[in-house]
Amino acid sequence: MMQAVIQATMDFLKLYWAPLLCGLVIVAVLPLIVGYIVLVERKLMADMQARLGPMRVGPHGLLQPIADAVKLLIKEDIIPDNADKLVFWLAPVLSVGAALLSIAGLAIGPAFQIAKDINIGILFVVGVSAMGIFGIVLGGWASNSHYSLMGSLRSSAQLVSYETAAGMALVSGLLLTGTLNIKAIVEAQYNEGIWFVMLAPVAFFIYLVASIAETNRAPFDLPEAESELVAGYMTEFSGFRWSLYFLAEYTNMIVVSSVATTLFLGGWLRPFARVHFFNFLDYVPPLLMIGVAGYCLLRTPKQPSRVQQLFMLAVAGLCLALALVLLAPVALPIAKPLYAGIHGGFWFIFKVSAYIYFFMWLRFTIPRYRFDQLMRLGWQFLIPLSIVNVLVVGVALIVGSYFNLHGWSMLLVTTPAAIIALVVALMILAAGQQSSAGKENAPASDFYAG
Amino acid sequence: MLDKVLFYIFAGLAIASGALMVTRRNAVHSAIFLVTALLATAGIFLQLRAEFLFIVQIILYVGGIMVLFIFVIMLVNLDVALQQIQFARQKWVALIVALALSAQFGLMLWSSEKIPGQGIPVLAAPPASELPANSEAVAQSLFGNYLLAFEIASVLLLVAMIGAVVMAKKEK
Amino acid sequence: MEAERETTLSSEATTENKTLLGADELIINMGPQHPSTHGVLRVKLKLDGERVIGSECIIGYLHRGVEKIGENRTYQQFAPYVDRMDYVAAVSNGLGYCEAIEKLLVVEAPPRARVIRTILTELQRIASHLLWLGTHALDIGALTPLFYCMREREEILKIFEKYCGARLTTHAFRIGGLQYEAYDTLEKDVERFCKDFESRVAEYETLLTQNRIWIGRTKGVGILTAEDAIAFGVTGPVLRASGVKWDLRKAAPYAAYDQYKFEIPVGTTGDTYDRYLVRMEEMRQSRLICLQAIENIPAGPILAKVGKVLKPPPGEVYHAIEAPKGELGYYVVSDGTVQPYRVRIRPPSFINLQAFDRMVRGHLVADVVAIIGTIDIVLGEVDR
Amino acid sequence: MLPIGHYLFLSAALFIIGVIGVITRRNVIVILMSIELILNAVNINLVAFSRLYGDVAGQVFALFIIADAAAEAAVGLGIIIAFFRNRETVLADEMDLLKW
Repeated sequence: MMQAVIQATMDFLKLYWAPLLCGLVIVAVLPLIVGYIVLVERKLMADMQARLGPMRVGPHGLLQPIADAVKLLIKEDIIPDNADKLVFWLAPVLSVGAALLSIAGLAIGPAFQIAKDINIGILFVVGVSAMGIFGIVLGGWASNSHYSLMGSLRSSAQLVSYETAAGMALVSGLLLTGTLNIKAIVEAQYNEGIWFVMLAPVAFFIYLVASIAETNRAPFDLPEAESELVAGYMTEFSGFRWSLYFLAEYTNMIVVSSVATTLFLGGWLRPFARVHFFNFLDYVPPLLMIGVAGYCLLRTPKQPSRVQQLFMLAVAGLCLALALVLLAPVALPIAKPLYAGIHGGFWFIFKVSAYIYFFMWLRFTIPRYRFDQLMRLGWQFLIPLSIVNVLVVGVALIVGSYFNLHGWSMLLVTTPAAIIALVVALMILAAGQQSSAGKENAPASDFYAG
Repeated sequence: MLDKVLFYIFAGLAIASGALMVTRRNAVHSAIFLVTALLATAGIFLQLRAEFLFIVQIILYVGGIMVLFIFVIMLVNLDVALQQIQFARQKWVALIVALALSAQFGLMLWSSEKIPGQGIPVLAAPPASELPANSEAVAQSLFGNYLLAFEIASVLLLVAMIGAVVMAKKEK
Repeated sequence: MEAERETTLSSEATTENKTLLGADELIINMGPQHPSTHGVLRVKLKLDGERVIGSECIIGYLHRGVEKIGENRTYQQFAPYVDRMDYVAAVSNGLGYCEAIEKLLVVEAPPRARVIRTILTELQRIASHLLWLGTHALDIGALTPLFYCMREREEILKIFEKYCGARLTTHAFRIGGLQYEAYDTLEKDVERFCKDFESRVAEYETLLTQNRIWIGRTKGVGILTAEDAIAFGVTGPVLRASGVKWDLRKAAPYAAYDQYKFEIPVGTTGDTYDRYLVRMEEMRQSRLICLQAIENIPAGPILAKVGKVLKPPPGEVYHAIEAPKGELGYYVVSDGTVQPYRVRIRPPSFINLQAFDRMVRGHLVADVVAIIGTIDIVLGEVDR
Repeated sequence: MLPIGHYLFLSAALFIIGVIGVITRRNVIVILMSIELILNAVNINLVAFSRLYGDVAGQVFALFIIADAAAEAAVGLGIIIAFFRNRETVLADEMDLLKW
């Protein structure tokens, strides 16, 4: 019996050592990545708000995430007396577990995917990441506090409603490929020579809005709305548990951006991947890196202390090394086979960053929705629009295949479809305004029941 | 071998959490254990190479229905509910029903393995490599042979949706 | 009446069967430690789901007995204390107090002092409104205006600092005029600020005024009709947003306001959006007043002839000014000694807070913070 | 895959656990959850046989059962909420009036 178990384990390891290793690396590195995303967010926020942001820990606050992590780790772990201990313990773990697990399905470049070529690809990512909702709901309930409970009620209602819209948007995107396999989706975009965001712009828009709501980001950050519910479901959490929630939130951001990138923005493909005329775009990544390195070098003499100067030099060196790595597949014929992997990774991360940047930009710019407005937007605007969009995209595809259209010529049928969807959207909006004008002071009462 | 280990892990998990679900006093704990049982079942589906069903189970059952359950449990406050007696005085009925059911199932399983050609067919399942891509196959079957059933199911869901809205609506 | 409501609320708070749905309510305590109660306000909200069906403000967490302190200090000694009431508009507090005592003493500040007082008070109004705008927008979820507002407020505080050395609790005025002569470049500083400020207000307006979410969050929220507003004794921008054109700067001019031309913005519906618009316009008008005032600051003494020891004749006086938040009144009774017999202060925030319950009923939790923000309370003033 | 008996045993066990739950619990929500467990047990059977025969029909029917479970949960929970609003209880044996 013992031997059989050992045998099974060995078999398992022999088959799956590579994904396991990748998984370990992701679990180990992701907190760091998230930490730096938070730093970038704070820096961006500072930039937009006419201030400097973190500057004290390391040059330009570059070591701030590490300091924050240490602080969170050594903080006292408080569990409220009347909390449900088991659930309180379980909830953040669930949240983070679901978020990390869903990363397994993502493909960062054609070469790097943990769970390779799963048949249900994108559904796996979406479905597993949706399980994170349990962490939020149970965490809020277990804290035994009214603020937490309201936060988790809000969040479950919000997630359930916006998941529908996001799912429908994904369906209209998937109609274009006819497969769930992530690799096949990107390859379809390569073969068509066009990103699906052009063919299904309305679906992309719906997914954009719904993904912001799903990750509880402003302007849909009601479950943790600071000014209303203190911190929503996280109110009673502190120290490491709290940071787990934080980790989950930012990981979810990465996940939704990756899904959008894969399905709508051409995944790891360079812009105009099949057009030789645009081959010069291959030099953009190394040049970008060299530019960053140059900027760092330029700023080095202005750093106040020697340590900081060295640090800046190190960053510049790192960027230069990256530039070399990115340059190699383009310049050296020997390294040509590495092109897809390296440049694919670059473009994928670039697009994901752009998507996340948009999230952050929104957060600093616009106020927060009220809960009834959020529900109305979800149920009365996004969901009908997404259903209509699925229909029109389907019809457009049938018409397109009837005329045997491919690639850019598909725009001939999908653009009218998008316009129809937009007109419907405007009609829905107009109708909504008419109906809400009469009851401006009486916001929908039963939004929890949704 | 891996198959077997996975099955035993998932099956054990499913039965254990099922039992815990039925015995916990606290309804939220029950719901959590039901979620575990459902996830374990999803694992069984995966072990049976039903990938599509696996993810549907997770999205719909775990991510949809169970969230609804927990939501409702939170709405109908637990503090009150916990003070009430959670178990009906039907232990004996339950025992008898359970025994009868297990006897029946046991007999069936036992007899079917005894007598070849009757009950459960002693077939060898096709190897996993020969199966068609799962979601495509399910889709073809769903929108081919079972299109009418699919439509009826959608009507059922619509009816349920309307019913739920009417039911949960506040009387003004 | 108050006590009765208190008991009904608290007795309900202890009953069982609290649910979110159904007939039963949820009692939720907002504050005193809550990110958006602007200090230490505690609001007991009775909720049905997310809808507010009752509310009760519990105050006193910042009570320092300012009025009682006034009875134990000389007239001059008490002057710095009033700065600590509405600590984001200290200059206005000081102006009200100084003018009240001047009325009691029957002296008048010299013209130069009055003009400089006007300039500083109007700057203070802008600063106070800026802080209100920033925190109000933050409560509604717009993070960025706060920092822009702080940037402008900083310019004003710098002017204060140059003038009297203090930034927040300035103690800028003295009974009978000013202690300090205006520094050399005061006019220039104010002019520069006013020039920049024009475009800055426009910047905030682009961020908020036409923003759909902002409109959705503020329009129709916390409506206070003109009748209600008058009945509650509400003053300041809150009253004016309800459509009542009442501003003490026009109605009972003090300092040097009678010399300047300015408009009094009024709202129509009395909702949060109107209050926002009114305050934005008030900032513009204040800027205009400052510009007019620096054009012609009369020369002359800055302090009227008052003795070192103030002994007002026995009697009483009520003097009110239009502070940024509303009518700030001082009722001072003198018994002829060096200390006031009684100082009673009518703080605008305290009175305006009375309308809170009327404004939140029927709204959602998210609107509560918007309404707290829109009343523009400072707890130092409410509790005194 | 393992011999079909394994799956049938698992399915039967879950089914019986579900039945015990339905009979012994008083909380209607938990009863509903037990029913979900029973439906789930049935699904295991269907999928196992579908694998055995190499035919996806079983999986399709499992899908229908999941859809049915969703409908049942929605309506059931709607009834529970409506009931709770009126009677302040979720216990099955206190639901003893035909009309309220």
